[in-house]
Amino acid sequence: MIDSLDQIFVSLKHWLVGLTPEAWQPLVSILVSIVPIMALFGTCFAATTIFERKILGRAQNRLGPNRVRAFGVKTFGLLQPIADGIKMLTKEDIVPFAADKVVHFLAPVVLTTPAWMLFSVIPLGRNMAAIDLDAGILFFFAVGSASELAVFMAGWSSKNKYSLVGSMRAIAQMISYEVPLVLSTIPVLMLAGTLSPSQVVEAQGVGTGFFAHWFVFTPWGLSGFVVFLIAATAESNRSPFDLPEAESEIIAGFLTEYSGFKYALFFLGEYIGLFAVAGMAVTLFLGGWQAPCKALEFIPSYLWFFGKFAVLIVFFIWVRATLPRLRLDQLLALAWRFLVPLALINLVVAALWHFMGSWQFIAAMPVRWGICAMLVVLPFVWFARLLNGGKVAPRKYRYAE
Amino acid sequence: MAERLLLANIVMLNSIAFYILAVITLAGAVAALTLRNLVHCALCVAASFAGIALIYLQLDAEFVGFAQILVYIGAVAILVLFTVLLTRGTEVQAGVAFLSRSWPAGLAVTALVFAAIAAPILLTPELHKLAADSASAPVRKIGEELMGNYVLPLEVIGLLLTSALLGAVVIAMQDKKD
Amino acid sequence: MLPIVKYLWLIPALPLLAAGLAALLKKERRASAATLAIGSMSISFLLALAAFLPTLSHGEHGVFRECFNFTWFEFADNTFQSASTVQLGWVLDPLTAMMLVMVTFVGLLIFIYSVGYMAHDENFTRFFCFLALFAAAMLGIVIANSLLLLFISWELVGLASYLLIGFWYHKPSAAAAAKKAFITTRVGDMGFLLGMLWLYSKTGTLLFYDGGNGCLEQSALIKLVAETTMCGMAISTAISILIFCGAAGKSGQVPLHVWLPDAMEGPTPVSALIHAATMVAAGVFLMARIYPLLSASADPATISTGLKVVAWVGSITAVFAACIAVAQNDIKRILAYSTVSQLGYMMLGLGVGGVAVGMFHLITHAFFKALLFLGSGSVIHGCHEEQDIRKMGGLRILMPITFATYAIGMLALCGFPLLFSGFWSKDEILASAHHWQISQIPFYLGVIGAFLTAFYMTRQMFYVFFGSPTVSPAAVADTKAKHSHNPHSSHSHEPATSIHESPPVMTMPLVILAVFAVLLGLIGTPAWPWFHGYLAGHSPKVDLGKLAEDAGLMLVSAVVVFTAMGLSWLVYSKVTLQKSREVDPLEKAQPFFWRLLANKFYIDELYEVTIIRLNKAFSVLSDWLDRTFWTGVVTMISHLTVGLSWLSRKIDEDLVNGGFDHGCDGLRESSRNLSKAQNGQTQFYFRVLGIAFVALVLALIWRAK
Amino acid sequence: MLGLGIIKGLVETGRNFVGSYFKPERLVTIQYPEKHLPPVEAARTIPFLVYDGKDSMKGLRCTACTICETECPPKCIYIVKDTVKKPDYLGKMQNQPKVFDIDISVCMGCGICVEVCPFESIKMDQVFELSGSDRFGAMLLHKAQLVKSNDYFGEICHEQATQINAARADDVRKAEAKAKADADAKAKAAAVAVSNAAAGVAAVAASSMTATPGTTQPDSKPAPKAASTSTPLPAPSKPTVPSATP
Amino acid sequence: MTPLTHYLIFSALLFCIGFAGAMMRRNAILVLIGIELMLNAANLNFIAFWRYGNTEAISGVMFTIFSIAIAAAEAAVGLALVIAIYRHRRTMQMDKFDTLKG
Repeated sequence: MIDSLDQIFVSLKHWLVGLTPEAWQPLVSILVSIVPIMALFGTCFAATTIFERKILGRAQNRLGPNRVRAFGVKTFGLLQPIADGIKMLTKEDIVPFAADKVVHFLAPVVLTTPAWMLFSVIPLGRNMAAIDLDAGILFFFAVGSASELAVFMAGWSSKNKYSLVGSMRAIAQMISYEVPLVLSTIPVLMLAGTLSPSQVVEAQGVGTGFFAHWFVFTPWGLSGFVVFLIAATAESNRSPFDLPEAESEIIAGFLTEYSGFKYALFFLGEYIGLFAVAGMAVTLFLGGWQAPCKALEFIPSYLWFFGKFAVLIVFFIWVRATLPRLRLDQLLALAWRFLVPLALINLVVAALWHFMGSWQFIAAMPVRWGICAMLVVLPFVWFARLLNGGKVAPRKYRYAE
Repeated sequence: MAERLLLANIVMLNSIAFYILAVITLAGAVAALTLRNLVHCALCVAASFAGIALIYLQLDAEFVGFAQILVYIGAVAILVLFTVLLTRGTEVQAGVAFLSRSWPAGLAVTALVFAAIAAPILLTPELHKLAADSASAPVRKIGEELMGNYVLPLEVIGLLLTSALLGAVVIAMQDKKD
Repeated sequence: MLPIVKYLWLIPALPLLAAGLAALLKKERRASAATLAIGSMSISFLLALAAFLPTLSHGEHGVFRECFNFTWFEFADNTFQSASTVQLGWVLDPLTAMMLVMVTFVGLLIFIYSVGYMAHDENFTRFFCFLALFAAAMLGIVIANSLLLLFISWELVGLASYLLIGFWYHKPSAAAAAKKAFITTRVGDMGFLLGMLWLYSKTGTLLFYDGGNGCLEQSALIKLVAETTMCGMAISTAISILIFCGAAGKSGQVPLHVWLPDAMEGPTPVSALIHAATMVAAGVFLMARIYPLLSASADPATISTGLKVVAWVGSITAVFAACIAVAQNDIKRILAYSTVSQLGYMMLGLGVGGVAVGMFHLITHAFFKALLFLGSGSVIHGCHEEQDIRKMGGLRILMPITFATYAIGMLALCGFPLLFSGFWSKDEILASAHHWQISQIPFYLGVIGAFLTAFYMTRQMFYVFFGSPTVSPAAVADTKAKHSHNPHSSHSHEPATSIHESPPVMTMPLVILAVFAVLLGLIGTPAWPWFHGYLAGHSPKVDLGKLAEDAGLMLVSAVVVFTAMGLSWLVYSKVTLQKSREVDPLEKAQPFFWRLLANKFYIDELYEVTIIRLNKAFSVLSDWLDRTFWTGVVTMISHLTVGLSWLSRKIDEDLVNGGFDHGCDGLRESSRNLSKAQNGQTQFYFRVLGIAFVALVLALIWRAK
Repeated sequence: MLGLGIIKGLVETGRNFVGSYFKPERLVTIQYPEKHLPPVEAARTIPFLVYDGKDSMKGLRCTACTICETECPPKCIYIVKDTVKKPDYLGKMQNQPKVFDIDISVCMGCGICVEVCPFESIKMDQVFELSGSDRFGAMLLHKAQLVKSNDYFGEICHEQATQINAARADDVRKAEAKAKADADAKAKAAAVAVSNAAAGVAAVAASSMTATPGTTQPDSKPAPKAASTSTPLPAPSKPTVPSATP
Repeated sequence: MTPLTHYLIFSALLFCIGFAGAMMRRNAILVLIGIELMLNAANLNFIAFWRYGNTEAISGVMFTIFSIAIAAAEAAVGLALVIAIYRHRRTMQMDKFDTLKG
């Protein structure tokens, strides 16, 4: 019973594919995977836009959008995405006179398409990856890097200095943060011994008894997770790393000359990218669709996945509500002088952890934990101190206080 | 019967995909080397690289395909774009020939070279063979080979990349005297 | 083997490390340098104590002795079967342990004292670097189980001494003194080196103790004693006399004593550490270390010539230096001659009474002489670098702690009966000399020396501490208060106006040293000669009767001391109360002798007219030879060479070059033609590449056909 | 240590998030179309023209002097003088605008027109819901749309209005006193010659003086009447130029 | 379905396009792009031969992987050189770079 509930979508797909003539089954199978994913995450996108605004508002003691009515019925603003969508789609599409029209048109497409493709390798539940690629994680990062090109196209084709500066910032940021992003996943791949996302998830279900064996519950996993989250935030150009779109400095960066539907596409692409990265974080560190312990396995796997996913998204929103934007030099210093060294050290820690796993003596477990935790925490503290540098004196207030 | 049909279907789709991709790739390459605006050239070459990556996938070489995307689109194309911007290559100078003076000679040599490559290919009957039905180069196997047979080349490549990185930085760094 | 023996090398290594680190420090990091030096010295002191404890128990063979040896390097020399290696090592025995404790303890106190004394010096950091280097080298001497290691450390000690004497190298006198010390000791070290080489060539080892194979052990000694050299001397004796040259140089024995008084140009802690307590005693220690060699003789009943030489040189030095000390006016110079004299005593004791007698005086002397030097440093510091005792006076009121401790040191040096350590050690030397079979003259010389010692020390006390200060104590207290507010402003040259007691960091070591100067005598009284037992490896018993045996001699020495002090009091107590202190009363009485003494028996001048003049004459001769004879030879050879070169050039230019030039022209022409292909156009190269490729393909196809 | 500040910040925003559901007083948002913030006296949006009394055209203080038109930085004011004059509150005949337009899509709300107006006739408004569906016409306000009564000004800027009214009342009183003194002097002079006729003129003049500050004393009945009646009358005497308001 | 010859011809075409670009364009960046295309054509040959040969032996794939890595290094150094040259000569024209002519 539990199993069938767990596998209900898989069975549904098989049933649907079975209905079609055999010659067409490969195509249908692909379609049947793609359409639900697009529908689901499209909805997620819509929901996130409104909930993000709601949460941001509440976190700043405001109300957030609450006025959209449907046929005279109050909806507490829940229909805001629809209203926004209608507004976006009906707006005039303005292309600057000097713009490189073709590239200007292609940029949002090039941004959005790879973003959607990212979902194809993320296992959304037991047996629920659209394609179970052998090198899925490589695919994820390879396709993810294509967005840089799109950002460049958008910024350059607009023929606007703010756009160009924004896109250059974005590319510098993405390239810089791709390094810690990939480096932080390598310990996971090392210890799981695979590049396939579904096998990574399975590796985290091994020995699930009382306590979850997710990678985040190990010293190196926690460190990797933190680095991954920070780098992911930067990769998706979200606050506090939203320099490429810094409204107060460069208007809206590479989005400056976009309006209407193309703007919406960019918006969509960014959110979809965020979802994909969050899904990857869940897969790599938070055990994917695995339940934390045996007793909770009656809840279907996809619910677990989306639960963790939602928590991460809320966390991203929460961070956005909290932190102010970084300066460009701080941004790059954080990547190269903090995250990259930490990620590199983390590699060593993971290797140590692996080899200490074969220790047999009595206190092996605490010793293993202690050494690894120390090796994670000490560099963290040290690099943090180096990063702060102490060059800036504490701010003094002349009148306040 | 149905199975054979299915297989034929997939194979046919596969081979159609190849021709489409080949056309895209060649078009991208030609465009990259004929357009005047360097940014367009770089974007076209990126498209061409993407086409080659897809052909790798079509040839069941997953890992290489993804590596191609990661390296060529994620790194080389961006690098080219940056270089174009840093060298003000976007400013298309009117009146300056974009082909070198001796381009007819180049064209002739190219034709000769193509003939020299294509003729042996077409004249060798052994090459007119078809592929096995399926093939795969699993990541684990590639990894084992990299850490086994090819460990020395891997180390050398690592050194090469490191020195290339440092060298590139040193070469491109602004001279202090200026 | 005890772990402490294995890690004995840490004791010198720590100060060496500290010296290295301090050398890397910036000038401003004064606190770090002092911390490094003092910290390393404290740890060394603790380690020395740890090494000292096991030596208190005796081994089966009497003396506790463990050594750790290792091969430094090997060389393929087949002359000696066993001599193809050079071994180094360290040894832990009572001698080492006792010296370790003494050196580290006195050194530590002096380091602490230096913090105060050198507080205003610009090169504070460098000073501590040198001090630590010196301590490391000295400790190296002490632990060495190899004459070679000892020699290396010995030379390092000499280097450190040179650096420290010349610490204020901007003073020409200091630079000259440093040079003098270095060169003079080098003369002695030449003998040391020769002796060492001779020893090595004879025994094939330089290890002292090596489980029966060492050069101080029975097998080697028998071999050395058996052979004789010129004048019928045993080789062991000849070697030990050569080594004694080195010891005499380091320990300032006549006639190589001249550098030691001049070495007082260095900072006072240096004088106390190096030129009173440790380095100069290293000569005595060396003699004690090679005592088996020194005393070895074919017939065990007779006393070896080496011992006789040591005893005679020691006794002569004792009196000689004491005489000079009487007529000196520089506070540190008096102490320096006193040191020379006391070192003579040690040598005398070693020669007539054995290791324990000499070493006991060495230990007690180290403490009270360090005390005296530090006290004098305190006086000098308080009087603003004034060193002339005639310009001082009445300091007992102004510097009470310094006065008290100085008095203790002075009484110990004089050998004031019963209470002070100097009495016991000196008395023992005199007793041994009295019982010496060869001659009674060293004994009488020793008694005269004791008399003179008491005399000049009392004189010094009167000059420095008694009498009236030039200003009233109240006024001094007033300026003292001012001074404490502003320590840097008081660089005036009026010593009496701002004389002050030294800071606690300086007086504290004085007090500690004073305590030891009093108490240390108790470990070596005739009634309970623990010290001798410790060195010899047996437990002594308390026997008050022994005291009575030597009572007569003690009485004699006590009478001598009291007489000398009384005489001195008679002469100087009145004088110091007068204002006209410029002319010494003794000088008035005996101007000729006084001048002789004040000019140190004209030894320096003697050297000037003999050795140095000889040296100069040789230099002139060499110069003349160089300019005339050798130059002629060289000129002739060069003319020959020029002629040959001319010939060679002719052949080269006319014969070889002609053909070569022609070949080169042809080559250049062809290269110029070929280089036209390299036109710098990359794309041209591409084209050539393409054509070459096509050609290659065609060739392949053609071959395949 | 890096990260503690971030966690503190997260806790703060988290508390805001939860707290805003339980303590409505935390919320700073006003549900705008339904509720408004209480007006602030110093607020300003666009200018309007002040008139006294009931009739907006007759009580208009503006004398079409065009100082504001010249001074306006974005040049959004357009004035055409009327050929017909009308009396001001002191009864003196003044010009009046025939056309007075302000293009509020150009106006930047600087308030310079208010500063330079010698007649206290142009003031800054506080209305801000100015949107219109017409891109061009709706934003060009004509004289009829611009006029607002002095009572309205008193409502939005009570303090300032009271001061101005007091000053103007003072002016009136001074003018009355002057007129009276003049009248007395004339009466004395005329007492020798004609005494009867002068008394009548002085009475009329006095009644016209008291009429003008009618807005501040709405209970004074004769004000509008006197104003209306006094219009055709010539100025009885030279009653000093209305003392220049600061 | 698709014979190996097609891949080879395709790769030859790609190689020749790259070669022609490298030979005929004046801009140094485009010369580099042409070289990259030639490298890619060679890589494609490796993969094609692997796929049409013994797929168990994956040396073709390995060679391609190494080749891609080398191409990345080459691009980095080449473009850095281009930037350095541009900084000194203020031009990207290949035929102006003839300082080393014989």
